Amino acid sequence: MFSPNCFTTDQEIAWCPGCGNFDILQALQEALAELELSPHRVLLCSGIGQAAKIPHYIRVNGFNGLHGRALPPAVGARIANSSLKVIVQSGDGDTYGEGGNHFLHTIRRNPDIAHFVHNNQVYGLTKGQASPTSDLGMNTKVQTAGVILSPFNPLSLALALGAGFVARGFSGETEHLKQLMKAALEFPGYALVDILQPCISFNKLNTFAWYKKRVQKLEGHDTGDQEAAERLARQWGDKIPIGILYQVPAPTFESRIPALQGEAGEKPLAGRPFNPGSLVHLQEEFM
Amino acid sequence: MFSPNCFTTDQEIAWCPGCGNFDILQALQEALAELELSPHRVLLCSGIGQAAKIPHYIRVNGFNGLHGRALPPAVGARIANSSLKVIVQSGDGDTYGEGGNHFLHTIRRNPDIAHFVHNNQVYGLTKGQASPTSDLGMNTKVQTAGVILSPFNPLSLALALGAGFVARGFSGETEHLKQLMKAALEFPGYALVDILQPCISFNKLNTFAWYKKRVQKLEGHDTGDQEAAERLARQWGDKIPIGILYQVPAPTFESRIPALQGEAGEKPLAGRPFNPGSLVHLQEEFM
Amino acid sequence: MEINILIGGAAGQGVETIAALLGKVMLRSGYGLCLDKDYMSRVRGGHNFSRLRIAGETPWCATGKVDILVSMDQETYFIHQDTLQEKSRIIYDPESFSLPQEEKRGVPVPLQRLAKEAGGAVMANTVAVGAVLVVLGMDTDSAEKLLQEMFAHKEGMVEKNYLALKKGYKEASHHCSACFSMPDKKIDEKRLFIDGNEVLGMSALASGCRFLSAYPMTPSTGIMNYLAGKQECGVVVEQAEDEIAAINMVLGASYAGVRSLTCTSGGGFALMVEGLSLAGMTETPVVIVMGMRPGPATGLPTRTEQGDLEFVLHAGHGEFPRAVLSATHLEDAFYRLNKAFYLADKYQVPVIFLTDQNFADSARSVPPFDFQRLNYERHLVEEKGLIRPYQRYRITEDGISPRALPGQFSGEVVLADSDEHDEKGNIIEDADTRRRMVEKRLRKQAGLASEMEEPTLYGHQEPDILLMGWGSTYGALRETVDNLGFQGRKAALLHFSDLWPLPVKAVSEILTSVDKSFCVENNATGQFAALFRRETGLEVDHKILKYDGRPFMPEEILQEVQKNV
Amino acid sequence: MEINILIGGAAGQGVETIAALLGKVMLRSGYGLCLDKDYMSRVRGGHNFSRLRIAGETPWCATGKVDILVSMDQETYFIHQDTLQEKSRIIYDPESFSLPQEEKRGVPVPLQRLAKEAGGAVMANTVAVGAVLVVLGMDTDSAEKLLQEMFAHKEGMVEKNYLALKKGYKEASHHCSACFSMPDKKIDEKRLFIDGNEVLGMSALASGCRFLSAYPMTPSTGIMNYLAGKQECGVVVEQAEDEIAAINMVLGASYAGVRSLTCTSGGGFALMVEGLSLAGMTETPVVIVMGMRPGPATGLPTRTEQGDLEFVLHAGHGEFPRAVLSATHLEDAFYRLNKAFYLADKYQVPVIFLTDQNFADSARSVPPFDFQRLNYERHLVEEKGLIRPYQRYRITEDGISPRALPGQFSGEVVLADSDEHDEKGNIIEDADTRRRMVEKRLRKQAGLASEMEEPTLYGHQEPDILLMGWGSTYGALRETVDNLGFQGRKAALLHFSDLWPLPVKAVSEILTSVDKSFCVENNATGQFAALFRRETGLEVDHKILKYDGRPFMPEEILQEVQKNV
Ligand SMILES: Cc1ncc(C[n+]2csc(CCOP(=O)(O)OP(=O)(O)O)c2C)c(N)n1
Ligand SMILES: Cc1ncc(C[n+]2csc(CCOP(=O)(O)OP(=O)(O)O)c2C)c(N)n1
Ligand code: SF4
Ligand code: SF4
Ligand SMILES: [Mg+2]
Ligand SMILES: [Mg+2]
Repeated sequence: MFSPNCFTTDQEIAWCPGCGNFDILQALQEALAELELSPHRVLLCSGIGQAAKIPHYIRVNGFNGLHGRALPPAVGARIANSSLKVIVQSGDGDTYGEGGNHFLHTIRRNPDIAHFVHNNQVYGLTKGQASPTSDLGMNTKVQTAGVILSPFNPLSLALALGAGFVARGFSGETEHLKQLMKAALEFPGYALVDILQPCISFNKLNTFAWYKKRVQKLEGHDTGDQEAAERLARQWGDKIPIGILYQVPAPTFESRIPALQGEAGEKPLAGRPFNPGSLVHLQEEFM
Repeated sequence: MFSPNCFTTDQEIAWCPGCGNFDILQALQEALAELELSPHRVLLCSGIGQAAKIPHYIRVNGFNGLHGRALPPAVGARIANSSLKVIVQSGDGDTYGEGGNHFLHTIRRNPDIAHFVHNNQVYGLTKGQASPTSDLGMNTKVQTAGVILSPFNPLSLALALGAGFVARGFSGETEHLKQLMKAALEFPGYALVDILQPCISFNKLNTFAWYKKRVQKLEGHDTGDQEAAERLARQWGDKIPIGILYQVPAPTFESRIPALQGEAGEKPLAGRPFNPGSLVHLQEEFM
Repeated sequence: MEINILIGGAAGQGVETIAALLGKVMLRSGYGLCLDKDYMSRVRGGHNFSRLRIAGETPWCATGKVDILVSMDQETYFIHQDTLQEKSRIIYDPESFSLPQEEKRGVPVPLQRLAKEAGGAVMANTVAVGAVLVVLGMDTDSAEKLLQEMFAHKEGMVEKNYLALKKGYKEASHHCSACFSMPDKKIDEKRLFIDGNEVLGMSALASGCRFLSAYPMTPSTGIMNYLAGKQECGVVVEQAEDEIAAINMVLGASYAGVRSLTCTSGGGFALMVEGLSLAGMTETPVVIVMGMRPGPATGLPTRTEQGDLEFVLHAGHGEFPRAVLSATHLEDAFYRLNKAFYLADKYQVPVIFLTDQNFADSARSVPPFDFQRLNYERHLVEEKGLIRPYQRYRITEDGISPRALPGQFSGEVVLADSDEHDEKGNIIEDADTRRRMVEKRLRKQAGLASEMEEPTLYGHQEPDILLMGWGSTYGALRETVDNLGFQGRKAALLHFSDLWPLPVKAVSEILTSVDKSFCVENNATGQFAALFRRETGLEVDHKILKYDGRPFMPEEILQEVQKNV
Repeated sequence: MEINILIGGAAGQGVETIAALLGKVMLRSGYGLCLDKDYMSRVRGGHNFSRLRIAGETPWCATGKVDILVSMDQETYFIHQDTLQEKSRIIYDPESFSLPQEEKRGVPVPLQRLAKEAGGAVMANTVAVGAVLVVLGMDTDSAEKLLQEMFAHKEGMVEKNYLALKKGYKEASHHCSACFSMPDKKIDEKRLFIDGNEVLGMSALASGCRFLSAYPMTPSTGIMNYLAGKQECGVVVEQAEDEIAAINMVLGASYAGVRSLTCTSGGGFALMVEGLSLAGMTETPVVIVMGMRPGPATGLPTRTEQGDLEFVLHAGHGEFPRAVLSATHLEDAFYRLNKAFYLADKYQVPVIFLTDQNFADSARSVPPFDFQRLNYERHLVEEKGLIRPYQRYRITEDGISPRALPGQFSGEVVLADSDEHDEKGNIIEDADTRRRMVEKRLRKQAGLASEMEEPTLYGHQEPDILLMGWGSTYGALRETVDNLGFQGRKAALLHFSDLWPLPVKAVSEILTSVDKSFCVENNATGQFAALFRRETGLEVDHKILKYDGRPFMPEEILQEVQKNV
């Protein structure tokens, strides 16, 4: 009944042939199918960039908003309709650059959102400027003397902020990535999967081969050990761990919002009946 | 010759009597005097809030900009005139809330800026809403059911981002605070001092007494040990460490900008002579 | 016959508490009243004041003259002495400061000492209320009842406050008892004593708004406070990390199906501008309450101005339809904010609701609102109206596409897109689709225009003098027209609540037949006059502009009009 | 006599490389030329094209008809076949696709294979250039010299490219040699072949701009790229984390003393709006290049529109003076961006410089610029003019306060403040200072107005038909007026470069004397016409509006004019 085909669209895909984004799209379609999620019950929010075009290539509800602003609409949508399975997907520039502040504060909220970042360590759509995750020294048309800002480490940051689910994937390990996505989708609360994704057009440093040689699937790691997770998060270079670094649930944002609890809480906010006349009593305190 | 009086102004101070901001102001005036910095060689950038009024109360150059935007003008000013000693000072809401993205990326840049955050764990000027650092459960007019977002830990974050100087002070320990400020001012690169500051009007939870009972001056801590620093940064509760958690210099932003190096680099960008005629050769590549 | 009371002091001295207490006493005693606030951007110290105007009918706005000055510190006396009349009285604490010797109007009441005697210094405010009541020749019954209600849950506080009230009453009676006679009461029914922000909060709630995300900013924070206090009514209030998050959260919630609101002031609105454009492109309903204060930048954070009209009219990159409504007076604002939600939902556009500090912080006694008049139509596609496959941006004659919610229909997905898109919401690049989509969106502007309310002429129906205004100046302008009328002038007011698309019929017709027209605005450049000219080619004869951060007083406008006729 | 070449293909197929190579060959051969680009928001695939127009004198803009179509894929042929004339030729790779049988204009050149034979598939572009040259009857000397310069530092590449060029030349010569005759050369002196972004980058650098902070955004990224490549000239380019940081960094740098610039497009500008207001309040000079593209929201990221005029005119909360200039054609833009810096420094205001994708990405052959004409006065206080104690916001007759830099004078500090402030820069709350500061700032608007350049009438000096326009439509409008002239019509153009404060003298005088006036704009609502009416009360007879993301072609405007006269 549920197959990845349920999630395909008729859109021509505008990514470069060979781009890592294709694998991520496929992993997502498979993950959704395996979790038996109906397209109309899933919402995918994205920003602007190559990665952020993804809502056009997968048949689920989509809110393709502004550059850097993928997270806030997703949080709003969760409040409005907590029966939607909400995914946020965008690029590294979008998420950690323009959208850095939302990244920080969404983690603090802990809404039930699966967050998949296509981290190609470069601005793809705008043709190759450094992103916050670009390696030191990388040359671009703007960073002509090489990147001088120290790379942003999303995993360390998420851990420092107390995120409950922190993982890293690689687009070239599609099966493994699919499992990460499924775990993130099933995790109750904010779940970050930072996905290493080769950009064949602009990132000549961190290529498919570069990643392939370095990524190492985590094995035997205790996902409840925060300090171990922090150490793994810092690993970057010859060996780059992929897998779930940390996974410890905590009460979600939604579970702490008064209006979403109790009897009324069983119906999503968006679907509750309403009649202005029921609130006439509001006037009493002013009399 | 240099006394804290060199730094006083004729402005009436608009803070509430008893506010922790007074102590921070005093510590700063003393620190500047002891470092023998002339007022006209110092630039203080701030945002908007109670803390951010400080440029009006101290006689140095001041750029009192927008809420949340204290850091970027400071970075711009450092580029324009690297002979200025640049200080950034603002509230916790300003710095970690509205200004969160600049906090992240300024740390990545590592400009030579001393950053003093007046962390009263509340929005003072707008009358008592929760700030990013407010403790869980704190009740306010907006957070009527108590704060539900997990508190933002500026020290952990700065460490995760690779900041070279990370410290915590307490306004009630003025002498100690002054020493922290001096160390930050002398540190080559970005130096964060998060300063616990009682807000007597709106923060009834984290009062002077509350802080006083908990703060503990660091002793015998190795400021070169990042993991130890991270552990200390996470301490919050019965005991709250104050002092320098981490101090390891790295090349500054300014030292990596081509136009600021070499012979020309000896003169600040702002002071260099210029004549449009000298650039006629720019046209050649288009011929 | 009216009474004007000004209560002044440093921030933290309880100015607002006294004003609120007195206001409620007057309300319950059947008087009409209005209250405005003047305060600094600080929490303690400085100089703040509240003005209470009491009359038989509810007055429309504050005026400049003062009958009773409650002077909580010496500065208050010096700042406001010019507003005093011969018969005015000054209530002050002689143990805190003294009045100049030649000042004979003083009513010394040792507020602090009496409060302490009654049980605590905090009750100095209650002492002052007692003093005011006796000076006005009123009894303390209504005040006692109020104190009872307020402090019922606080052990022993009712009694202590009674005592403080009585002490103030008694002490002041030695100096001046019933020095004023109260106006005749003309009001029988129940009234609300409520300020602008509270009216907007209540209207939002009663309009079915279930989500507010905002970042605190004067003068709109009161709306957030109001709604946050009403979460048991099923509204979610989320303080955002910044205004960008606020508008984007709200758009996400609206897309997913709830009526949503954000509120801010100029600086915060500036940060929402990109999101506004996103609302325009994705055709997501949203209401933004924009409380103006003097700019540019941080400006005067706690004061008033109408300086952002042109900003909100043109804010956002690209071209898209929007509506701009404004808050004129409390009764109107209650229904008009509901209209904002209605327009947003029906036309799937952003609606900006302009207020300012003057409106937000001013309270008046008003009759109860008619909640049944409020609209709660969501204009969503119903099962039977659904054309499959569902197209979020179907091109229609009126430009309004069928709006379904994500998850609403099995088998159908809803795609909102910030790029130019086709009817399904998918990115396009071709010229033809682009053109058709621009036209589709802009066609909604005509629909919006048809919903705009023409201003009705207040005052003389064949006027020589025409005043024009918009937003919170309504009260001051209305009183000016009344005053001109008393002077035998044929004067009238056209006051605009709906600002965009600008309803120009009424004004275009009348403008040519009047002798002198005046556009009155709380800004320095005459923004409404400029808009009016852009839309009609017509120019007003005079602009009366005020831009010092303070609201207009009717007497100021009157003077300017008289200079020019 | 002119030649129009269209090179089309998927993104990544080298369309731009071919166009650039051919352009430079034409330039050096003494022809006048212009080039524009049409591309999609993607890196590979889709359909992009460049149009090269070659004539004796430098043409003003692209036109719709095509003489030589270089068709890098089949789609290109199908999309553009309607633009072909009877005598047109189509260069294509027969081993990649074939033309329809009835198509007789093909010039098959196996680009890929020949390139590989020459040493590598990347050189397919060079093969195509060779083919075009022979079709035009030109020799390869100039192209060879160019390849020599381009590849001198790459071992062996010069020779390989020579070979590729020759192969293309020879192969095409079998089908069509000198099928066209080139225009008469009329240009003797050296010219630059440069596009809008490059002109702006060069102008900024030559204006003494030493700091750019920006966040990448089409169509302005080219300016950042240009300046980033020139850091050895002593300019600092910092990619900001977001546009808010960009504008605020730039303000800090400007405050501290360097001429500073930021560049962006609508969505990024939206995020800078609060900073714009801060520049207004702190009176910090800043130039913002705002490259328009079709909105709202993300819109059509790589296409063109003039949809943000009203947005930039009114952006920012509160009221403050600003100037808005626009880029009309390359020569003008070089000096006008310098004027923007001059105005910003002299009046201590933000200056917005409007461009659009059409301007940014279009290149023409233009005479060298006169760098000596550029202004580099900083308008700072000198030691001898300094009044102590220094007051940053001293109230002056023209509203311009003395500007000193932090650190400039021993013993003096400089305080910039976003709150309303006194002359020293300290926060105030009183009405009087507020009023005086508002007036001080707004007085600068008069000074700015006196600096605005009236548009000069191009075409017939006593016209019946008046065209009005602004910004990048200059070329298309100028050609339209020429064409109307050829047809014996008395037509003229008033084209605005300086937009705000709007210089209305010239147009107000002439408008009443013409039969028909047209306002031509690349937007859907006629924003300039609205501004014009707001400022003058006058209305144009017709608006010619285009809003499909593409620039005007002269023939389109001509047609619309003819319909209405
Ligand atoms: C406010 C704003 N600023 C800038 C842009 C231009 N822009 C579009 S995508 C992008 C960067 C994309 O990089 P990333 O998020 O890493 O995505 P990728 O293309 O690499 O997948 C930028 C800067 C924009 N659309 N909006
Ligand atoms: C863009 C913008 N949003 C909101 C505000 C209103 N505002 C002024 S100060 C402030 C919060 C201050 O809190 P904090 O930074 O912690 O400083 P404190 O007053 O506690 O020292 C806010 C929300 C503003 N000035 N600008
Ligand atoms: S530019 Fe890079 S990220 Fe974008 S589609 Fe091409 S390969 Fe992928
Ligand atoms: S409100 Fe709080 S932070 Fe502000 S001045 Fe008063 S005590 Fe200090
Ligand atoms: Mg990327
Ligand atoms: Mg604070």
